[in-house]
Amino acid sequence: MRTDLFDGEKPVVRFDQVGVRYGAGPEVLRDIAFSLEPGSFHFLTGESGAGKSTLMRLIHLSLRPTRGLVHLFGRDTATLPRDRVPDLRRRIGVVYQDFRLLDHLTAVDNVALPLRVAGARGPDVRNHVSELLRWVGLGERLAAKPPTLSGGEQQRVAIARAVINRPDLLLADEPTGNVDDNIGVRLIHLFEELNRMGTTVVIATHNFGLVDRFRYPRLDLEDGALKLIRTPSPPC
Amino acid sequence: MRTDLFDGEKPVVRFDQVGVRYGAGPEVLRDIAFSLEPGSFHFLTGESGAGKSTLMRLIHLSLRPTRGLVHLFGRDTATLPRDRVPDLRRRIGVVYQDFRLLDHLTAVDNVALPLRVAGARGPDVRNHVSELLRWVGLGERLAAKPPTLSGGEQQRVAIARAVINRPDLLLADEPTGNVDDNIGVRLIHLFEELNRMGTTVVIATHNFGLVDRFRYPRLDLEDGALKLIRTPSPPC
Amino acid sequence: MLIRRQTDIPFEQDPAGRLLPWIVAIMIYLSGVAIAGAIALNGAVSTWSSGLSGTLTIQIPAGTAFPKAQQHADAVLALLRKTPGIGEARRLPRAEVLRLVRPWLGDEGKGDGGKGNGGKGGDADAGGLPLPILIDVRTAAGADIDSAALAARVARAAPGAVTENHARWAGRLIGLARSIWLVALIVVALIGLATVITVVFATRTGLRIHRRVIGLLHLIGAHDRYIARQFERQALWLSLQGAVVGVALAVGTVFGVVHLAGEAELQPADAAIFTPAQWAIFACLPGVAALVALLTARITVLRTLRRMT
Amino acid sequence: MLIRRQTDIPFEQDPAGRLLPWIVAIMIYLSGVAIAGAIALNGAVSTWSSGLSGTLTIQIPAGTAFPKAQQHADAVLALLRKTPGIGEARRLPRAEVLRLVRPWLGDEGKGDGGKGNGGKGGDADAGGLPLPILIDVRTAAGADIDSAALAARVARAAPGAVTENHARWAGRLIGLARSIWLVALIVVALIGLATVITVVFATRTGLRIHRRVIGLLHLIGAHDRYIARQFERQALWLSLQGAVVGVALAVGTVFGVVHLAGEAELQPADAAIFTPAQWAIFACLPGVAALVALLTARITVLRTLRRMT
Ligand SMILES: Nc1ncnc2c1ncn2[C@@H]1O[C@H](COP(=O)(O)OP(=O)(O)OP(=O)(O)O)[C@@H](O)[C@H]1O
Ligand SMILES: Nc1ncnc2c1ncn2[C@@H]1O[C@H](COP(=O)(O)OP(=O)(O)OP(=O)(O)O)[C@@H](O)[C@H]1O
Ligand SMILES: [Mg+2]
Ligand SMILES: [Mg+2]
Repeated sequence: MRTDLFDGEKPVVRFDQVGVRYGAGPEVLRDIAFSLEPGSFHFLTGESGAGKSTLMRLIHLSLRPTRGLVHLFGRDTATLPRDRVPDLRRRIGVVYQDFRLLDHLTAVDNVALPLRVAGARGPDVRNHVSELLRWVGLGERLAAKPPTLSGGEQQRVAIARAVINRPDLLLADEPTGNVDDNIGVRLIHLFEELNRMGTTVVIATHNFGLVDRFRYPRLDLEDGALKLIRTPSPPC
Repeated sequence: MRTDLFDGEKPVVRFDQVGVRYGAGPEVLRDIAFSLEPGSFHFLTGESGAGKSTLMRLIHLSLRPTRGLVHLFGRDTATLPRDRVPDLRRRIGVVYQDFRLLDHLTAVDNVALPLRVAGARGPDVRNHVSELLRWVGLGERLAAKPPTLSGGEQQRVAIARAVINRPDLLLADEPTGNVDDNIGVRLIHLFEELNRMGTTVVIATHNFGLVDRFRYPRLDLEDGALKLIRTPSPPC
Repeated sequence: MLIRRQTDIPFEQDPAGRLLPWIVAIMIYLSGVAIAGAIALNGAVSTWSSGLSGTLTIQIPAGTAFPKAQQHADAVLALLRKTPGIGEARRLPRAEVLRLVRPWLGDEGKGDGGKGNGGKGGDADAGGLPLPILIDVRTAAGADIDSAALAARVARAAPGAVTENHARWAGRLIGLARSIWLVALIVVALIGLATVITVVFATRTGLRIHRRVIGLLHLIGAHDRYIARQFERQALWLSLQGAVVGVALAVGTVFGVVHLAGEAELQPADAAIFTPAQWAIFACLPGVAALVALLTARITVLRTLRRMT
Repeated sequence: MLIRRQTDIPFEQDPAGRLLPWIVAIMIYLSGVAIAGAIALNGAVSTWSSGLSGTLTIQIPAGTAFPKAQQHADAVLALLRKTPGIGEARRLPRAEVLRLVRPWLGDEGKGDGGKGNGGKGGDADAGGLPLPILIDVRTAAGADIDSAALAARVARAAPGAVTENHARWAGRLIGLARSIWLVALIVVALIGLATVITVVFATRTGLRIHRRVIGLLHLIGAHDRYIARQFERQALWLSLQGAVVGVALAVGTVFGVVHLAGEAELQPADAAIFTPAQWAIFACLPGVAALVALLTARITVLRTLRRMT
C-alpha cells in the first residue's frame, strides 16, 4: 500500500552535512550525512546526551538544523512552507521518549487521534484501534485515561498511536524504557510487522539486549558524529 | 545523623493488610503486609501494571489505601492531619517514573528545591548541589533547564533532587529507564552510598540486569500480592 | 459515531468555562445600560435642539393686574410679524401652557380652578395663579436675531412681558448633554476594550493551559486552523452565553427605569423612548460580542501558533 | 544569596502578567469615574435639599410697566411676615439676581446697561430687560404651607408676581438624582464584582497553568501557605499596578471635567466639588483593590489546594 508515496524509491530521509547547535552551545550533531531507504529498519544508539532525540526531532521537522540539508520523502525541508508541514508529519509515526499522551482522552481516543486529525471516521477506525491496543496487552484498559495507566501501559499506548495509521516512517525514542524484556520483544515484533508492510523504522534505544537480539543495522552517535554499524548476520 | 528520627528503630514503613482499588476497578494491591527496617535496601519488581508505582504512592502519602493500615516513621498515616503531611514528606526522597522536574528552573535550582521548600539557604547549599550534579555526570549542564536536557539527563537531575537532602527514605521508580547500563550502575552506587549513611532505599525496576548484579532482596509484586525474595549471596 | 465527538482540547475543566460568561455578562450589562442612557439622552437632546434651538419664548403676565394681557399679546404678535428674521410666532394653546407650568406648581395645577382664584383677564388659572400667555417664536433658519434689542421692544409693547432666549440656554444644555454622551461612549468603548482584553486573556490562558495538547496536535499533523477552530468555538459559545444574560438584564433594567420615570411624571408614560431600530441595537449586542470574541480568539490563537513553529 | 531568589512558580510567562493590570486599570478607572459622578451628584443634591427644599421664590416684575415694584415688594414682605409657617423672607441682592438671570440672557447680561434700555422703576437691568425683584422665602422647619393659597395672596398684594414652589420641583430633582446615584452605586458594585471574578479567574487559571509545579511542590513537602503566598503576592502586585494606573487616569478625567464645567459656567470655577475626605476615597482605591485581589487569591488557592489533597 501507499507505494506511490515513496516518490520513485527516493530515500525516505536524507541528511547532508547537517549540524545542530542549541543556542550558543557546542554543536550537538556535526556533519551528519546518511539516508534511510524505504523499508529499512535501524536502531539508533549512543550514550545519554549523544543526540538521539535531537536527530529524531530533525527528521520530524520539530527542529531545524543549524546548517546542512534535511530531505524528507524526497523534499527539501528548508524550503517547505509552514502549512505543508502537517501533511508530511501525517506520514510519520513518532513514539516520544516522554510519551506525550493527552490526559483527557481515553486510551482508545488517544490512539485514534492521528486518524481524527487526518479526518478519518467510522466504526472501522474504532475496531482497528481496539484490536491494536489488545495486541500491545491493553485489552482491559481501553477506556482508561493516561493518568490512570502505569508507566509501561502509557508507553504502549504511545506506541499504538504512532503505528495506528501505518506511517511511511516510524520514529521510536526509547520505546521500551518502561517495560520488561518480554513486552519489549513483543513491541519490536510489532515494529517488524509494520516494517514488512513497507514502513521505514528507526528505534532509538539504550537497551543493548534488544539491539543484540534483533541484529538490525545500528546508527551509532558518538561525539556528535554518526557511524553506521552493520551486523553481518540477518535478523533472527 | 538524624538517628533521632528513627523513633527507636521502629520500621520506617509498615503495611498491614493494605488493599488498593482505583475507583470501582479490581483490587490492584491485595493484603499487602511488609515492613522496611531502617537502613534496608530493596528492589521492587513486577511486570508492567503490577502495582509498583501504586505501592510507592501509598508510602509517599499521595494515595490513601482502600483498606488496611500504612505506618510511616512509626506513625499511623490514616489519622495524620493534613498539615502534618508535608513534614513527613520532607523526610522522603522520590524519583518519579516521569521525573516531574520544573521546566522553568535550572538543573541546580531543581535539585535545590527540596532544600528551599524546607527553608535552607546559603552558599553551602549551592556547592553541595553542584557537586552532586557533577557526580551524576551533569557538571556541564548545571544551568540548563529541563526542556533542554536529554531524557537520561533529566532522569539524573530527578535522582539528584531525590537524594539532595539525605532523606530517611528513598523511593526510586524506574530510575534507570532512560540511561545505559554504565550510568545505571553508577546511579545504584549513589543509592548504596546513601544507604550506607542510614537511608532506607526502595528501587522499582524492570532492569533485571541490575537486580541480578546487585543482589539486594527483592519485593516482588504478582497478581496484587507482595512476595519477599531474598537472594542468598551478599551484594557484590 | 463510534469515536466520541469530543474536542481534542479539554476546555471543560478550564476556569474560563465557569467565569468568562459572568465577566462578559457584567460587561455587556454595563454597556447596555450605558447605550440606553446615551440613546435616551440623545433623544432628549434632539427634541431640545429641534424644538428649542433658534427659539424664543415670550411670556406675558396675566391676571387681575393685567387686564390688557390679550391686547398686549396681539401687539407683541404684530410686532414680531414686522421684525425681520422671525420665521413663525404663535400663541401656545392653554393646555400646553398648563402642561409647561405644571411641574412648577404641583398637582394643584391639574384642573380645578382652586381656591383663592384672583384671575380675571387671563385664561384659566392654575392653583390660584393666573396662567400667563406664552408666545412661541421661531427664528427663520440662518437668521441672526439681536435678542436683547427684541426683548426691549417686546417689553415696551407689552409691559411685564419676559423674553426667554432658549437658544442659549438650550445650547448649553445640549453642550452638557453632548459631553455626557461622550462620557457614555468612552465608557462603552472602555468596557468593550476590557471585554476584548478579557477574551484575549482567556484565549492566551487556554493556549497556556493546553500548551502540551496543542503541541502534540501540531506534531501529529494538525493544521493551525484545526486548532484555532476549537478555540473560536469555545470563545463564541462562552461569550454568547454571557452576552445574552447581560443584554437580557440590561433590557430589564431599562424597562424598569422607563417605568419608574413614567411614574414620576418625568416623561409622558406612553412615550416610546426607544424606536424599534434602537431596540435592535440591543438585539445585536450578543451577536456583536460573540463575533468580537470569535475573531479575537482566532487572531490570538493563529498569532501564538505561528510563533510556536 | 547564591541560590537565586526566584519564585518557584513561573508567573512571568502567564498571560495574567500582561493582561490583568489592564483589565484592573479599566475597571478601577470606570468605578473611579462613577464614584466621582456619584459624589458630585450627591453634593449637588445636598445643596438643593438644604438650599431649596421647603423654599419658595417670589418673583416681582419690574420695569416701565411696574413703577410700583418697590412698594409691591415691601407689601409682599409684610404679607409674608404675617403668614404663619414662614421662617424667613429676604430680598435677594441685585448681584445675586443678576447671577441667577444670566444663563437665560447670555453674555449681554454681564454688566453694561445695553442698548434699548427701557427700565426705570426696577433695579439695574440686564441686556435691556428690567431685572425682576426676587424674594427668597424659607418655610419654618416642619411647617406645611398651602403654597397655592399663599401664591394667590401674593398675586393680590403684588400684581404680576409669580410664586415658584421649589420644594416640589427640587423634590423631584432629588428623587431623580437619588436614582442616578443608585445606578452609579450598582455600576460600581458590578464593576467591583467583575474585578473580583477576573481576579478569581486569573488565580484559578494560574492554578491550572501551574498545576504540575504546585503538585510537585506539594509532593516535595511544601505547605499550602507556602504556595498560596506566591499567588497572593502575584495578585497583589498585578492588581496594584492596574489600580494605580486606573485611579490616576480617573483623577485626571475628573479634574478635566471639573475644569470644563468651570469653563462652561455650569458651576463656580473656584468651587471645590470634592472635599479632601472625598479625594481620600480615590487614594484608597488602589489599596482596596489590591487587598481584595490578595484575599481573593488566597481564598481561591487555599480552597483549591484543599481539594487537591
Ligand atoms: N532544547 C535544547 N537546548 C539546549 N540543549 C539541548 C536541547 N535539547 C537537547 N539539548 C542537549 O543536547 C544534547 C543531546 O540531547 P538529546 O536529547 O538529543 O540526547 P539523547 O541522545 O536523546 O539522550 P538520552 O538518551 O538521554 O535521551 C544533550 O546534551 C542535551 O542536553
Ligand atoms: N489512578 C488510577 N486509576 C485507575 N487505575 C489505575 C490508576 N493508576 C494506576 N492504575 C492501574 O493500576 C495498575 C497498577 O499501576 P501501577 O502504575 O502501580 O503499575 P506499575 O507496576 O508501576 O507498572 P509500570 O511498570 O508499567 O510502571 C495498572 O493496571 C494501572 O492501569
Ligand atoms: Mg533522548
Ligand atoms: Mg510504574
